Amino acid sequence: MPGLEDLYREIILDHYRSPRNRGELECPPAHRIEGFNPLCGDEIVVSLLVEDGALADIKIAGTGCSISQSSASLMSAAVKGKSVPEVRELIQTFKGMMSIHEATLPAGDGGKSVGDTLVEPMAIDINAIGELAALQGVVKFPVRIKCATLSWNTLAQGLDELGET
Amino acid sequence: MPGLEDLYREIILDHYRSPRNRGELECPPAHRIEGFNPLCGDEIVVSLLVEDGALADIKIAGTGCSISQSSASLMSAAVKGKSVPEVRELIQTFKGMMSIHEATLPAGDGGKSVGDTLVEPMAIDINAIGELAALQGVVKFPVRIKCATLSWNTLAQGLDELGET
Amino acid sequence: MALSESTTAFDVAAVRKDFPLLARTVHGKPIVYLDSAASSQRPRSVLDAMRHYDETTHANVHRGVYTIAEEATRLFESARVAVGRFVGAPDPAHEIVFAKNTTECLNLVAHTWGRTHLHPGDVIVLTEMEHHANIVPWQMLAAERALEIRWIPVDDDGQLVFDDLEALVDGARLVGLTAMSNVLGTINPVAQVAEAAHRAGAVVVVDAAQAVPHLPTDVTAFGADFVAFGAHKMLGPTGIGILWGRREILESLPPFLGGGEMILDVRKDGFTPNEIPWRFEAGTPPITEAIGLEAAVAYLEGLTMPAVRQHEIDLTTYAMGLLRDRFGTDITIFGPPDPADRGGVISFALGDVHPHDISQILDEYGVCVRAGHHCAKPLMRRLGVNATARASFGPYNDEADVDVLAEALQHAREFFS
Amino acid sequence: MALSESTTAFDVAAVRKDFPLLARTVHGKPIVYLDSAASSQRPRSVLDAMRHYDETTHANVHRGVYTIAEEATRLFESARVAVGRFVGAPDPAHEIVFAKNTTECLNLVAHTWGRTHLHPGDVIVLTEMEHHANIVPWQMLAAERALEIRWIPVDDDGQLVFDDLEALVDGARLVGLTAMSNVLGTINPVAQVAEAAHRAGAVVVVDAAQAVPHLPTDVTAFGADFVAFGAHKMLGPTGIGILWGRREILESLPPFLGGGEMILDVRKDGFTPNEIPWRFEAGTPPITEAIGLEAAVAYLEGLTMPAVRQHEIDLTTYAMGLLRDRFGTDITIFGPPDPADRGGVISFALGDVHPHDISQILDEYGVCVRAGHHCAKPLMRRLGVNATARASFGPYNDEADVDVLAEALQHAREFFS
Ligand SMILES: Cc1ncc(COP(=O)(O)O)c(C=O)c1O
Ligand SMILES: Cc1ncc(COP(=O)(O)O)c(C=O)c1O
Repeated sequence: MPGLEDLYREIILDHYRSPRNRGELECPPAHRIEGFNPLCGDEIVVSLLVEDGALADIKIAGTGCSISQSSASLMSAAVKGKSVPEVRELIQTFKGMMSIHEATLPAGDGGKSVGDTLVEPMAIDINAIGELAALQGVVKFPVRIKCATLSWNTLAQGLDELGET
Repeated sequence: MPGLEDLYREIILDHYRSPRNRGELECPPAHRIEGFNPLCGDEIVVSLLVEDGALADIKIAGTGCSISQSSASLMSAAVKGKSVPEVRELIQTFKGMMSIHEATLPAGDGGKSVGDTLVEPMAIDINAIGELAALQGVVKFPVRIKCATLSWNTLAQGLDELGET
Repeated sequence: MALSESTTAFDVAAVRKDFPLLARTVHGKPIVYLDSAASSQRPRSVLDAMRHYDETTHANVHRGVYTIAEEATRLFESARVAVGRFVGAPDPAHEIVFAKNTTECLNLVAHTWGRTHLHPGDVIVLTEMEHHANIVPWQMLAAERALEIRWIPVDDDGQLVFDDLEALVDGARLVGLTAMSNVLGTINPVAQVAEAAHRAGAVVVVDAAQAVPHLPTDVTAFGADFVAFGAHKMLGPTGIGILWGRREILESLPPFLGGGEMILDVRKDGFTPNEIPWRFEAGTPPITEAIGLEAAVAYLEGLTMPAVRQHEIDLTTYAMGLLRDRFGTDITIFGPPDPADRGGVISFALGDVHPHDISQILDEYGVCVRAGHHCAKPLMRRLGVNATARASFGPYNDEADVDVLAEALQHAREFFS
Repeated sequence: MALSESTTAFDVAAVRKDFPLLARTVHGKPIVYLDSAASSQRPRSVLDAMRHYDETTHANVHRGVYTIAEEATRLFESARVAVGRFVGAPDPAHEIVFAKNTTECLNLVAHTWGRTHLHPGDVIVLTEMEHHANIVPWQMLAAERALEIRWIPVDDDGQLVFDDLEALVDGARLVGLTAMSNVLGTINPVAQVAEAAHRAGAVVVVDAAQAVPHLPTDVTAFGADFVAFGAHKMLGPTGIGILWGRREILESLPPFLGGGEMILDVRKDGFTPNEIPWRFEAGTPPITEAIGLEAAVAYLEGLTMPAVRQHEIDLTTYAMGLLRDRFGTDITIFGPPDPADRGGVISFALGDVHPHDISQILDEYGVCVRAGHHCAKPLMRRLGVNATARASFGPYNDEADVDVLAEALQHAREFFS
């Protein structure tokens, strides 16, 4: 049975206590998008400023649990300044890491495979994600996956709305 | 446990095989009313001719099981020629005999009392009902009560529609 | 008449032992349960799975962080995937919606798809052999929206008449049909109808309440858009029905009932609906029932559906032969003459003994058959009867059951002659 | 802290033995189940009653002539009467409608009464503390019919504000309120609201999902027109909800869903609806679940509801005292300060630890509490939070459970400080 230390890594608690890129950007020129976690009532607000095909700035507002807040903070640090295709790729990678069941988990868990062999996270290049790797343990707590992916899904939706691919 | 002989008395089988007052009356002057038993799909058609406050004529059409057919036949013989108040009283008496649960039995049985002491039929004057007493045993077969009361309810509805009280 | 072992593709005697209810006696006689088309009995494994869940795991699903809530959620969602796979759903986690019974599933389609897409003058096509569950929701909508309902007729052999199919579906927005008749046993060529319907631009709603328990069923092979069925006829519990819907269509639909679970957010001025399939599941779902359903699916998979099907063909063949031998022209068996064209359902008339009376006499012999309109009154009118008596089979029925049925029928005929 | 026997009006230790799930361990610790407001556990007598039915009696109800079908029907209808009597229904055989959960019951009222009586511009009054189940059905109808929704506000003590009640209900057609808040525990003066609503000519819909399991409940004393609740929060099974409706009103309503059971006749050109209560019950109902519900009612009647209520007051008093002693200003307990004004539900905030994280840590100690919006987002916004942690009690909880909760909360606070 996974222990709490798998979930609450030190780096996660650090980003939770001292979140990076907090706040909102002025809209316009920035784009503002909200995300909800129906499970716990958390709301996240992501402000994006895309300039010349790159994510020139990003800010995070809203409230949430340690996992959703630290994931958002880690995300903001990871994507800020990157080109849109790079950001898209990182989103894919991150969601791959959280995957297996995420798609079926608006508020729960989708398959009988959690807890047996199929639960192994997708093979991902751990070096490519840096600090984000700290969130890997979340996948062992299926109910919390939505917390970790909330900000990422919100970001992806924001890029969609902007027509940025 | 009640036996089949409680249900299928000889007089019932006789009225089933040779139903009295079969057919329909011309409408108008007669009034025609249909009844359904949702349980078994039976449909009954009662034609009534009320003249000077009395049931001058009655005919029964439709199809159904031995219980519903014989009950309708027995009813037609019992009410024909009677004054409307007398008919009303007989309907009450008959429904009392079938009662306890009939009200809750459009398609089943309404109370926990079937099978215990409460199931005793209402005290009725057995002499007042003549041959109809043969239907008494039906109350031991709760699902069949609706069969027995179908024609009676239909008759009562017909009188209601005619405004005869 | 002796049991002929060779006619069964699996060990009926062993199957029977799995069903506790079959140990019951009625009027001192062993029960002969021939009403599985109304509701089936459940094997011990289903009852055990539900009991085990209730004793060790129960919590409300989808919202709890704690261990048993997570376990309950996982088991509940696992049932969704299991039953979806069982009927060949391409994307079971998203395409399977749980409701309370088959009827509610069909109402769900009428409320969500129907209210979105059907407008005054639009045409719906149904068959004359539909169960009320696939008629009344459409009649209610037709009354509200001034729709026209057309009917695919049934011929004297209990088969759908397709001579004018193209004309019937022409201009239709929706075609609803049963995959297998609960009265006649008729197995309908769903794929053929679906193809014609789709060519005409209609969506196709299949009532598979009888098909799923008795025939290998594949929603993709049906080529349908919605397929509804229920647990309690497929060896599972009461209280849960299953709707499969094509993912793209489900995605496009508004919610059905409102409440918890089906929302992402509620504000005083409105709400945001949840993703599929939860969008259609308002309130606490039938959780223990989903666990029982998964166990029922596992049990049927253990038997294998082709074997279940073969067993029912064999038993139907035996029963039709025996009843015809015994009662000759005195018995009318409704529906297709060839057992291969029908599921394990035999509706019949015996002389002029009313089905209700037949069933009453049969009960004295422990034999449970249904008498009535079987919630298919338009079909009854087509057959020219108010009611039929109906014997229907589950995987636990054997030839000895049929023998007792024939004996008891003999007595019924004598009693009323 | 030791158990104080004197605070319980009945023998909690004996009650605990009746609930198999309480024998479970989580992370090596005995489970401390404090989420009964989401779904309660079930005593062995409920599970036994369902199992016994499934093993000896199961058949579809209402249509069968044979013995077990008649027995099943009798048991099913008996459950209707039993649960109706339990909540003081004057005419339980006619006034109790079974649905799949509380949510569906409220939707049923919106679809049948609402669609018949509400027209553009009409006003509905709800409270700010409603569960989504008593909000979203009305929002859906409001969107369809251009209705106005007004809100009875909640004060800082978690009580409804009645200063402007007359004005709020003036001109309203319907008033919906919860008898007991699932978040704050607040017990609302339903009779007072119902009286004002009736004076204004509105019908009154009471969400009693939390009240029925925890308080002696009498629909007549409520003076309401509809009262909805569900089995799975009152020691009964999932899959069945209960709606009480005033007989005259039910008689006047059209059907809800369409299908078998709710009709008297179906023709190709339309259908004739059945009598109440069956008119509102389309398809095979939750039969095993109704049997479980009757057993749950019997169990609660055995404990007696006043004793259940007293036990919860005692436990809430103990818990509020202990948590305040232990955490001082660091803990915020939402809702009425006096335990006598509330049911056994304690929503709280602990420092700035997110409820989700609290629940996660508590799980390590076997403690099950809910974290989230509890399907009451408008109330969450009123409280100025996204989520709360919530501990809620059943008759099987004792002071030892509260002690473990306090210990575990201590650890959570330390972990995140
Ligand atoms: C006050 C209240 N109303 C309604 C509901 C909905 O009950 P269900 O989910 O069983 O439909 C609940 C429980 O979640 C509740 O607490
Ligand atoms: C063909 C068919 N459709 C629908 C139903 C309705 O199923 P349920 O009563 O479980 O909703 C039945 C069973 O009664 C059926 O046989």
